[in-house]
Amino acid sequence: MSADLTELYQQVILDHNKRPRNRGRLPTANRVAHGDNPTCGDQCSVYLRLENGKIADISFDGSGCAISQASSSLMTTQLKGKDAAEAASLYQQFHQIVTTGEAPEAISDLAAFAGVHTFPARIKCATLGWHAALNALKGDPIPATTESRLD
Amino acid sequence: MSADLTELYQQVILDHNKRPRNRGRLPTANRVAHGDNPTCGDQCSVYLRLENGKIADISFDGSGCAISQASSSLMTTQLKGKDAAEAASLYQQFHQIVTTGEAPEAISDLAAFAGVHTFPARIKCATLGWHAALNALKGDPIPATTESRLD
Amino acid sequence: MPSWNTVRDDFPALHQQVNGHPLVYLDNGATTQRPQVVIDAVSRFYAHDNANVHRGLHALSMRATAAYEGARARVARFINAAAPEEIIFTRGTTESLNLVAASWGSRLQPGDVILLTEMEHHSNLVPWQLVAARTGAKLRYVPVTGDEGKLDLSVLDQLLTPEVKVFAFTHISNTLGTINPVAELCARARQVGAISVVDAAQSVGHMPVDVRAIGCDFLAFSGHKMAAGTGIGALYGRRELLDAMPPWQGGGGMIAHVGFFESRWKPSPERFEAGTPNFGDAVGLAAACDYLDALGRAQLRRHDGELARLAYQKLSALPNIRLLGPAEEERGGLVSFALSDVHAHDVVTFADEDGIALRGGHHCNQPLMHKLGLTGTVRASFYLYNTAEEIDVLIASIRRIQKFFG
Amino acid sequence: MPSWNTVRDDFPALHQQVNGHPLVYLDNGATTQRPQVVIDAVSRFYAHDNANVHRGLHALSMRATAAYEGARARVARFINAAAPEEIIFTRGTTESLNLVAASWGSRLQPGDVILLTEMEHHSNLVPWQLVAARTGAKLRYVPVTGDEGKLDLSVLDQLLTPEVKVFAFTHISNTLGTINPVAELCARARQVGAISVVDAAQSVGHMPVDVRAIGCDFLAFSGHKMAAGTGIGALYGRRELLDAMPPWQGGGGMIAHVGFFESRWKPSPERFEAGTPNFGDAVGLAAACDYLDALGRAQLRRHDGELARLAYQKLSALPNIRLLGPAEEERGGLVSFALSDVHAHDVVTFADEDGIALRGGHHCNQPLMHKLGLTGTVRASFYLYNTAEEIDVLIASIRRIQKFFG
Ligand SMILES: Cc1ncc(COP(=O)(O)O)c(C=O)c1O
Ligand SMILES: Cc1ncc(COP(=O)(O)O)c(C=O)c1O
Repeated sequence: MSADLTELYQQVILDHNKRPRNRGRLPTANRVAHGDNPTCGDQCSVYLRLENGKIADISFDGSGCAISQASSSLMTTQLKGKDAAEAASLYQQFHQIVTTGEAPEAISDLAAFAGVHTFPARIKCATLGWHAALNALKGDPIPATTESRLD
Repeated sequence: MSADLTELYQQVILDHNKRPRNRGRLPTANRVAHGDNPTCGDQCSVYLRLENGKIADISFDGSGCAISQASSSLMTTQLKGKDAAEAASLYQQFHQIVTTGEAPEAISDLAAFAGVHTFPARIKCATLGWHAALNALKGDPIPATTESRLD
Repeated sequence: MPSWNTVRDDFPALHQQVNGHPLVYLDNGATTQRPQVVIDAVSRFYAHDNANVHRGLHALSMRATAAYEGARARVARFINAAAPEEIIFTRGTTESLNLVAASWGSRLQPGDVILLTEMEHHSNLVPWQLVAARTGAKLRYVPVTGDEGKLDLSVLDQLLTPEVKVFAFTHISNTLGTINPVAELCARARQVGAISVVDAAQSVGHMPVDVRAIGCDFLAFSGHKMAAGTGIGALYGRRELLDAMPPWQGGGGMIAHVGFFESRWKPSPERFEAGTPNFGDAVGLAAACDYLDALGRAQLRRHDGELARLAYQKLSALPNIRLLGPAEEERGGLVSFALSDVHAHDVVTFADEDGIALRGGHHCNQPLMHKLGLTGTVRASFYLYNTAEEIDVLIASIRRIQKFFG
Repeated sequence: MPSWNTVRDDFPALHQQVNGHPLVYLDNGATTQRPQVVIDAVSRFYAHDNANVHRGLHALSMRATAAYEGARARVARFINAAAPEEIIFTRGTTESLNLVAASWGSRLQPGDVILLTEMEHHSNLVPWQLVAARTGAKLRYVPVTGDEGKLDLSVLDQLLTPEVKVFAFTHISNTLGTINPVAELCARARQVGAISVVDAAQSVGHMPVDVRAIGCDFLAFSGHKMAAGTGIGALYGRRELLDAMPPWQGGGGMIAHVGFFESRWKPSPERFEAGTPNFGDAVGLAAACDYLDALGRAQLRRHDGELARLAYQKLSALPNIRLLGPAEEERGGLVSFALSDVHAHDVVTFADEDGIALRGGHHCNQPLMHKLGLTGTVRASFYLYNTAEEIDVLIASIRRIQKFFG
């Protein structure tokens, strides 16, 4: 297996893909958003409970490749407790990681997605769940789509 | 001037182009048809007086290149006195001349158009007046067009 | 003159390494590769005969017109149309189908029914949705039986009622590999007075296709799926239908007369070819027809079919795999499958590491996927240059993928 | 890197004899020739990177997608669009204009007015007639002053009333050579709340064109009139207008979701690119942009303009000739004329004997011809590879023709 591919499918990613965290419909959710990737048919729904402007609880559901499943799963673990501004800033960092391969210092497990940047067609997979989460935070009822041509 | 071109613009043709016979609107006409060549905008109207199934008189009008003008002019001189069947048969011969360059024996001035066959794009010019005349004979009010893809 | 023994030499794109492995191109359902003779035919045309067609009387324009109209006659012959005038050049299958839906479809009325099948490609589905929304006609679907991917013809009688004005269906499903009984379907359409529209994107370059034997009213296909370039394709239509249809696009070349406030149209095919046509790639399409006929389309059909059967059989032996499409002998040159533990995209990315080009996703068959409870499949689709050895490379790669994710 | 000194060497089609004479290609208004670098760019793409775009995750498909989207970005830069998303690839100017007329135009209503000019090409006229017939909108025309071929802007105030919803006009007239004040016309359209549509078929490959400086809402052009292949062109549209427009053609690649009975669309540009696009020729179009920019479009404009002035001046000295278009300095790279004793077709056939490629006829401007009392003209249209010597060859040929028919 090539170095690039090993870098793409890191152990963290394979682990989150096999045993996704916070998967399923959150019964107490007060916000929800759906995302889809029309190119491949992948779908992701993100459910949140917002309390005092912070994400008190979060889950995701849907279907997609290992990258999108693992990314959504890992995302839920990172977003719990954050407010909208923190979530947006975390997404900025994540977006930088998947598009450039450069991880800011002291960043968590998200750095596992650095390998995505050598597979540009997979960036949309990695960001699908994040788009849905940010839309859910905005209370935006429109389906998120990674077909915005901007990731 | 090349042999092909001299052959195309024979003296007969130049003469008919310069001094067209039977040109203008025939006041006594009881049949008329218009033809156009959409590709170049050329137009031809043919006026006939049919008497007892024969062309008692004929004229043409319109605008077009030397080939189409001369062809219409010469045609009027050939069709006078003919009935529909004779006209159709004459057109068959003319069509053969302009498409193959082979003139049946004992054919009149029409053979002057043999040079057209080396200029396939000009076949439509040579047949424009004929189409109008045949349509006028049919009493067909629809404009003749040489854009039928069949000449 | 191409020969089956040296056929791979004809295709320059096949001779490259991808990720350190020889390219195994199994994405022919999306687009085929072009042989050098086709690439050269277009280059040579541009280097020698290039000029605009139809409206020109100078030497180059006459040569270009002869080449373009010659290509039309060649394509007509390729599918046994009655006359070159029955061939309208388009960008491809999608534009061909949009043309029929928009132009012929403009006569549809509320109460009329458009009958499609559940296995249609989005390109033979969305244009009809658009015309249905405009005219008030309704859509109806012939069901697909399930994973084995046959049309359920037992209910055709109920569906093909006199309200049906159009019956549009694919010849070969690009996802299932099913070959539909198109001649029978056209005959059934005729019985109720409906026109038949055949999406031949996956068949024309892969097998003998004879529009008069099929008895269809319209048939659509793409050059790029039959060894020619992109940007060219054709709509076959029966002459009397075409001549009775209103124009779709307006512009230069399709008019008999233009006034400021009214215009008249030329007959078919010009009526439907507004603007400068893609004569460069039409020349390439004619070269592709020559190339495929020299190999022989019956042999081509045999070749693709055998590879598909071989692939189906070897894939069936793998664990945790779900195969779509007919299990028996007769199938188009492709196989489509889903692994239960690995998503289609991960399969495609891993296979690419082994130099294998596959396609993963819904293959523009979203509603069918949804019906089958899938979001996508992996598809391996074959063409004349693929080999049995390449299927072994594919199987070995899938085994490694299953192991990695297992 | 092309250079003006050796520019003719770049175009293989120029180096041939026609009827025993060196080809003098003066039919660039119909289509230009392609430089070898453009021909090669397409051939090389097919030989190395060919695969279907967008939906693929394998190496070739990713390369093809990068090439296609790179071409879009290159074309956007060529006309200074704000973003690549504002470029929709089409077959050419005609399809671009049909797209605007059909999609944006679907919102027109009885009482609305479409304002055109009397010098429009059929491709910027018939699509509006078709949409007017469908929607009940009315057509209105800005008059042309006469043989000198200017728009009569003195009546624009009367014509450009609040009922006008669309003002569509050509940048450079393909028959008159007139260069219209497009920025001013766009500003005037904006004042009454009309959208502006610029037919840039004759300008984009011949001079610097900046859509933001012009201030247009839509702009249409063809690759084959700017040194690229046939089958490719573009529609520029302002993003917010495009995203508010309904789709025109339906099919693969333009959908966000497809169900059996309803679908949702992607945003622009995908919404308007149903089916496999002509990615091969898009790559060629990008190469043509590179080629033209390396020469410099301001120099190109100067070159074509100087040839046109020279030709106009020398033709004016001939007897029995009627010249169309503006007499002063500023004109596009073409001249159009009628000899009083020789029909345009006879001129073209005779000139062809001297190896000269001209065009004779109505140039898809029938209503204008009719207004001017002409059935056709002869047109000599220039491009970057034409020379002053070629104009002398043309003049000598016309003299011989006049003598023969005199
Ligand atoms: C001014 C103008 N508009 C539109 C067109 C149509 O362009 P195309 O035939 O490439 O669609 C042309 C070319 O013939 C033209 O000169
Ligand atoms: C069955 C079928 N129909 C239609 C199409 C659309 O063809 P194109 O994209 O060339 O217009 C395809 C190819 O994707 C197909 O496989």
